[in-house]
Amino acid sequence: MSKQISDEVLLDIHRRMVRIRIFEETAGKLAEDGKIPGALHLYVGEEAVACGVMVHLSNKDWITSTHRGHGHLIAKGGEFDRMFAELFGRSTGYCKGKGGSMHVSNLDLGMLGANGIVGGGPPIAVGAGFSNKFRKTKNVSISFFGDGASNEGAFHEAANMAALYKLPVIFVCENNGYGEYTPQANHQAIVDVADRASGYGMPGVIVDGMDAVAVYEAAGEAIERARNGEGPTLLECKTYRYYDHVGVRGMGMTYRTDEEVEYWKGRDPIDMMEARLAEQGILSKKDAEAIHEEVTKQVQAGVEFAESSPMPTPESLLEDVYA
Amino acid sequence: MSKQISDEVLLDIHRRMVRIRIFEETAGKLAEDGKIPGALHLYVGEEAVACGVMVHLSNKDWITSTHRGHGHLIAKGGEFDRMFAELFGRSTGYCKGKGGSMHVSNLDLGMLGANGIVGGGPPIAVGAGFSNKFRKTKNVSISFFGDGASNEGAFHEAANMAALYKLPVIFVCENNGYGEYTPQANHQAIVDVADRASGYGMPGVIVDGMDAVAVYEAAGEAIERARNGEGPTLLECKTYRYYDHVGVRGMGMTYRTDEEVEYWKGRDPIDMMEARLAEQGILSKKDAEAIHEEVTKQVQAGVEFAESSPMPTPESLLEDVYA
Amino acid sequence: MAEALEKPRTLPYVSAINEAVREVLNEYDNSFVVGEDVAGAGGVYGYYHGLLDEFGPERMYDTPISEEGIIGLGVGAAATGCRPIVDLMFMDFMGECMDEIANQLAKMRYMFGGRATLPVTMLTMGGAGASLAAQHSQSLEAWICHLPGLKVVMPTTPYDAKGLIISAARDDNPVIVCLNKMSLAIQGEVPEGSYSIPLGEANVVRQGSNFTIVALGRMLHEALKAAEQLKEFGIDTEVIDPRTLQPFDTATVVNSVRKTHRLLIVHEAVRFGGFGGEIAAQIQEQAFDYLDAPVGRVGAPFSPVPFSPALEAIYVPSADSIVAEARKLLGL
Amino acid sequence: MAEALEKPRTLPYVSAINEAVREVLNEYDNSFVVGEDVAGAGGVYGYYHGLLDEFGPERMYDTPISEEGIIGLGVGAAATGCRPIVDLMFMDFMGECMDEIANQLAKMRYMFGGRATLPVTMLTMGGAGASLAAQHSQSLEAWICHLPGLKVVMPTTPYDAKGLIISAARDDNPVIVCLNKMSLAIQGEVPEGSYSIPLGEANVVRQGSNFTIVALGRMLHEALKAAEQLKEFGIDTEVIDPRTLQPFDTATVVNSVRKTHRLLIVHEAVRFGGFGGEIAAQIQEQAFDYLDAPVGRVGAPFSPVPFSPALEAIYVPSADSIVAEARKLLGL
Ligand SMILES: Cc1ncc(C[n+]2csc(CCOP(=O)(O)OP(=O)(O)O)c2C)c(N)n1
Ligand SMILES: Cc1ncc(C[n+]2csc(CCOP(=O)(O)OP(=O)(O)O)c2C)c(N)n1
Ligand SMILES: [Mg+2]
Ligand SMILES: [Mg+2]
Repeated sequence: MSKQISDEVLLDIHRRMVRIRIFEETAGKLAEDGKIPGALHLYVGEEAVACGVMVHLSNKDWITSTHRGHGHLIAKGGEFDRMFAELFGRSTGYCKGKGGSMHVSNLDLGMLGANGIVGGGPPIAVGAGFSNKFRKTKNVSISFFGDGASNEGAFHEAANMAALYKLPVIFVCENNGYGEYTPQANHQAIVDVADRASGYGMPGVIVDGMDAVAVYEAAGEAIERARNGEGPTLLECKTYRYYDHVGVRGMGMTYRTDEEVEYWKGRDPIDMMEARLAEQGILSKKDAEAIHEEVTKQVQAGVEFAESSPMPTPESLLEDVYA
Repeated sequence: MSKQISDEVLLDIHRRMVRIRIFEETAGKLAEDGKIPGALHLYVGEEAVACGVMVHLSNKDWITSTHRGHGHLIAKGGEFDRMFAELFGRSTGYCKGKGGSMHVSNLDLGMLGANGIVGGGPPIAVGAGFSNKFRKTKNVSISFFGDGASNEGAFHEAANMAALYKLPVIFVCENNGYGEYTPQANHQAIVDVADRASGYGMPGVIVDGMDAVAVYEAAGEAIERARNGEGPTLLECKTYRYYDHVGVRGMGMTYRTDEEVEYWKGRDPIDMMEARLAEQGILSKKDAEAIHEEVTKQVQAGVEFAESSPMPTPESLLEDVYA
Repeated sequence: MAEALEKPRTLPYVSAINEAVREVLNEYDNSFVVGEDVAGAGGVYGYYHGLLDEFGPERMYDTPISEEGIIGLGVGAAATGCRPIVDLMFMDFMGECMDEIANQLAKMRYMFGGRATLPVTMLTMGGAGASLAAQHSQSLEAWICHLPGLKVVMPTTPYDAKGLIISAARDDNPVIVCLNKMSLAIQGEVPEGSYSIPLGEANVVRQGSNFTIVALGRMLHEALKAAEQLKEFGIDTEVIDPRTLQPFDTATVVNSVRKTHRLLIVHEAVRFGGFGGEIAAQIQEQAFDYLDAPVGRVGAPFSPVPFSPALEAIYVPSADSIVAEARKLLGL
Repeated sequence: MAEALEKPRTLPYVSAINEAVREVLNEYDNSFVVGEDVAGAGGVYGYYHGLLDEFGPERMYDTPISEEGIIGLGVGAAATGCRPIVDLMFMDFMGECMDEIANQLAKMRYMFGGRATLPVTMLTMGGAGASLAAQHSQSLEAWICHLPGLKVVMPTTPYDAKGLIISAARDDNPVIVCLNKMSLAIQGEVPEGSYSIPLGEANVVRQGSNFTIVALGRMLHEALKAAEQLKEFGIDTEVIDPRTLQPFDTATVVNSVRKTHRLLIVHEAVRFGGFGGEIAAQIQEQAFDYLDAPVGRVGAPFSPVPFSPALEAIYVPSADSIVAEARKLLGL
């Protein structure tokens, strides 16, 4: 399978994952230190999903994200400086400080925003897919959403419309087993969200969301189908978040066991990728460390940029309401 | 199959269907004559669905209905006089004239109302089912809804919750092939709405909605499962409405062919039931005619009651807003 | 506006809507219409009649009954380069898609720091009077006027319907067009071709010297009748149609009140919590010293819309109820 | 109320909510709580803490993220003999379930000619100040106050939170309880046991002679601070907490204005189209001859709620902005 994947792509996926991981770990610490206001939903543990998908896309392919959106933006090419600035509420942020963590976005990168509304993304992704088809581009749109979001009516309506119009949309379910503190078994009577696909007339595919290569391959097929006018796919990635629903606390949470956390950490997407890369002789342990260090520096530079950036001016409050 | 069904039940189903048919034909004429204000959505052609289901229920079993709700109320025991009075907007109507055709209801009969909102019913039926389970009754609730309604987010959320809590709810999809003027193929990429059931973790059953006995049997199983605590079922009944989406005009409609209408009329649920009853020696043609005549008289009496009933008083306008 | 107003003909409101949508589809290649039964059926009230034939299925789309999906499609398509017209059959159905309207459509530009543009035109229809009962007769403009990021217009005549829809579509912001089902047959002069009506400017429909009525939507016609009746009492009524509710043209109303010293606001929506409260609050604030009487409001009483024609007739404000309230205000 | 008010203790608002729900579950066997993360997690802000242990899974239900389903469940359960408490985590999410709120819950009784009773209590939380940005910080009470069939309360103190929730639950009508996220830690005296606060009666929290402030929700506390600051200017401020917005206790405000001749309304919601407009319109109508200045309004400016603390701090009304507006009104 993975034989056809070029070294370049594998390294690209790996670097994107590392970028997310270090950004998120750093953001978590900054939040614990009270430096980032509001709610922070960390993506740590789920990096393989964003990166395995995103490496297929250009800036003209659109994505919609969730409340847990930093990873999606980074994988789509987001820069640390402007992201941290946004998280810090500075005027240099991607949204001039008006959006914050739950609304980071960058339309130039094809990223239609994190979204504070669970289920907010799928209908918008359908709109972007509709737009792609209408404008006769070969571009796709991807809707990332959670297992919890799959119970929102908005997901249902979006999925049905995408299938009806055969839109170039991929619904990527990041099934991390929980919606906030509620385990999947307490929010739906099914185990595989992918089972919902046939009810819309689209294929449903399940993939190991900790294995970036598996995600890459499954996403590639779905995206190819979409680009060829064959319509949408529901791609379910089984994954896990290491930290709490919001904020950092990782172990010792009452709604899930430490054993469960440990199990998933044992299948860490970056570790698994690095093992593979080492095994295939593509990236040595040392080279990997160098990448981590390089990225760490970039993240630090991003934080410094944000911290030294000005707060938005009072006048900007009433700007950007209307075009 | 039908051998186990008693003559009584068959006759009961038949009579309910005739009651609906004659009520609806009469209401249609009255609407054409300008005697019934507002919008009238006729159920003619779909009688087997309401009656095959409803004959299983007591007044303590709840149903939610749709904009096309007269048939459901009649099958649940609604009286012509108070129904016509409601359609005429008279104070003697089931809703004192405040609801009209789109909101006819009778809680004493377990009928939680027609509903002007497509998809309005399923969440309410889930509430009634929840209530039955919570109060430890053996009663069920039934949500009737259309193929068009199956695309509303509300249906999705309701179905998921019913399955999750294993509620005694049956989702009866009256698939008449159209949502207003839009054929099913233009509103969803699937042929069988029942295909959606597995996505919630409940059984999906397809039945000939023109065959009251088939509906009776399938509904009976689903209701039995529900009463036994085995959870919800999605029961799709393939059926057809003879008249226009709203109002009467039947043939010569641009969005469907006369051949299609004729095909379904050739499978008329009442004709088929009467043929069966005659064949089985349960009801002769003549006896059937007598029933039609008797019901016609009852319908006429209902109309007279309504026409001679007073309009609501101006004071009543502000009554019933609050308890 | 620079456009020549050509060949006015007498047309019903419903045809003016139709012409407006046709003009928009001609003007913008990236414009299309999505909604329930808008294509094949031409709209349940017929205002898209003929457009499928004229523009083909690539511009006119029937949708599933999925209001959240429909508005969301508009949001996503607009943010990525289209200029969609989305149809919400009845304004009462905003309940199904209020998240997409309030949390996505209205806020996306601001949340993204001004880096998204959402030229969405949403057509929807409100109003009582057709015996359609509580869920198909509401006037819920108060909900959307409270939402920064949206514009809201309410056309009262065929001329306004065409011009305001074209203006809405040309605007780079989301604009919700609140149509009225009882106005569909109203006749009026409508120029051929394309023209626009500036958003945010009220229309002084009738000049008067000692009493002002601000009337929203269909109530304009009742207000004009009431103005005639009030002549009997020596009252010379100025009647203002705001045309746009958001942004609201307060200045025109203030100027009128400075002259007339009395104001009555009329809308079909439930009086309590309706948009009239905002107008009244603004005018008493900005023209306090000019007011010889409190600002009055006529609106629907505090109940859902009743089905029975006997009740609906007294529920919906009319020229008579406007006159009655005016007389109270004027002490006549 | 006949109930003895026993053993007041100092408790935070969040614990008062918790006690209220506990009392209701004890009082009504047919009552239960449904909502996202209300059971296992005890609510995302902890106000259901411990109730799952105390009452068990037959009374406390976690739901899927399905707001329309949740409210619909409440409607159906209430119409068939239960007395549900439904939790809508953030008021901003009314967009997801506005149909169930507006078209089903509020109207079912009326549409059915009075033959359904819907004793639903809906708890939801609004308000800005926590850097939660545009979709988690709104105050949207204006939407629901415009809907005949609903009652709406807005508790400002721990005492009120407990009493109003109990009253809401005892009422046979749907009552929406608008809680405030920035008030959760506010301390106040709360009696043990069960007590209620009559719906529809305002609370004159501070007596004053020459200026009246009506303050909604959390703004009460800012208004009380503003009243202290205004003393400097010789202003003796009366502060009224309406407690219930629907039905609104106009009489108490009118009586106050007859005495003070000046009124300022304060709410956190966007000023334009907010509930303050309704209050202003009513008071200028009913106390026109007593007003020495226009009725003033303080509310949020016309933008979505910004994320950045720097912007949010100036977005949300405060004692200072209240004083500034009061001075304008009073010409000081
Ligand atoms: C409409 C809506 N309902 C509820 C919430 C509160 N909420 C935020 S995240 C979340 C859980 C989402 O679960 P899932 O979709 O599985 O995503 P995950 O957090 O697991 O990535 C909830 C309930 C919300 N933001 N929006
Ligand atoms: C929320 C909502 N959207 C749209 C409508 C308008 N409408 C009324 S009936 C109908 C078609 C319903 O189709 P289906 O569910 O198949 O029921 P049928 O009429 O075929 O019985 C539509 C779109 C509505 N009443 N409510
Ligand atoms: Mg999840
Ligand atoms: Mg149908």
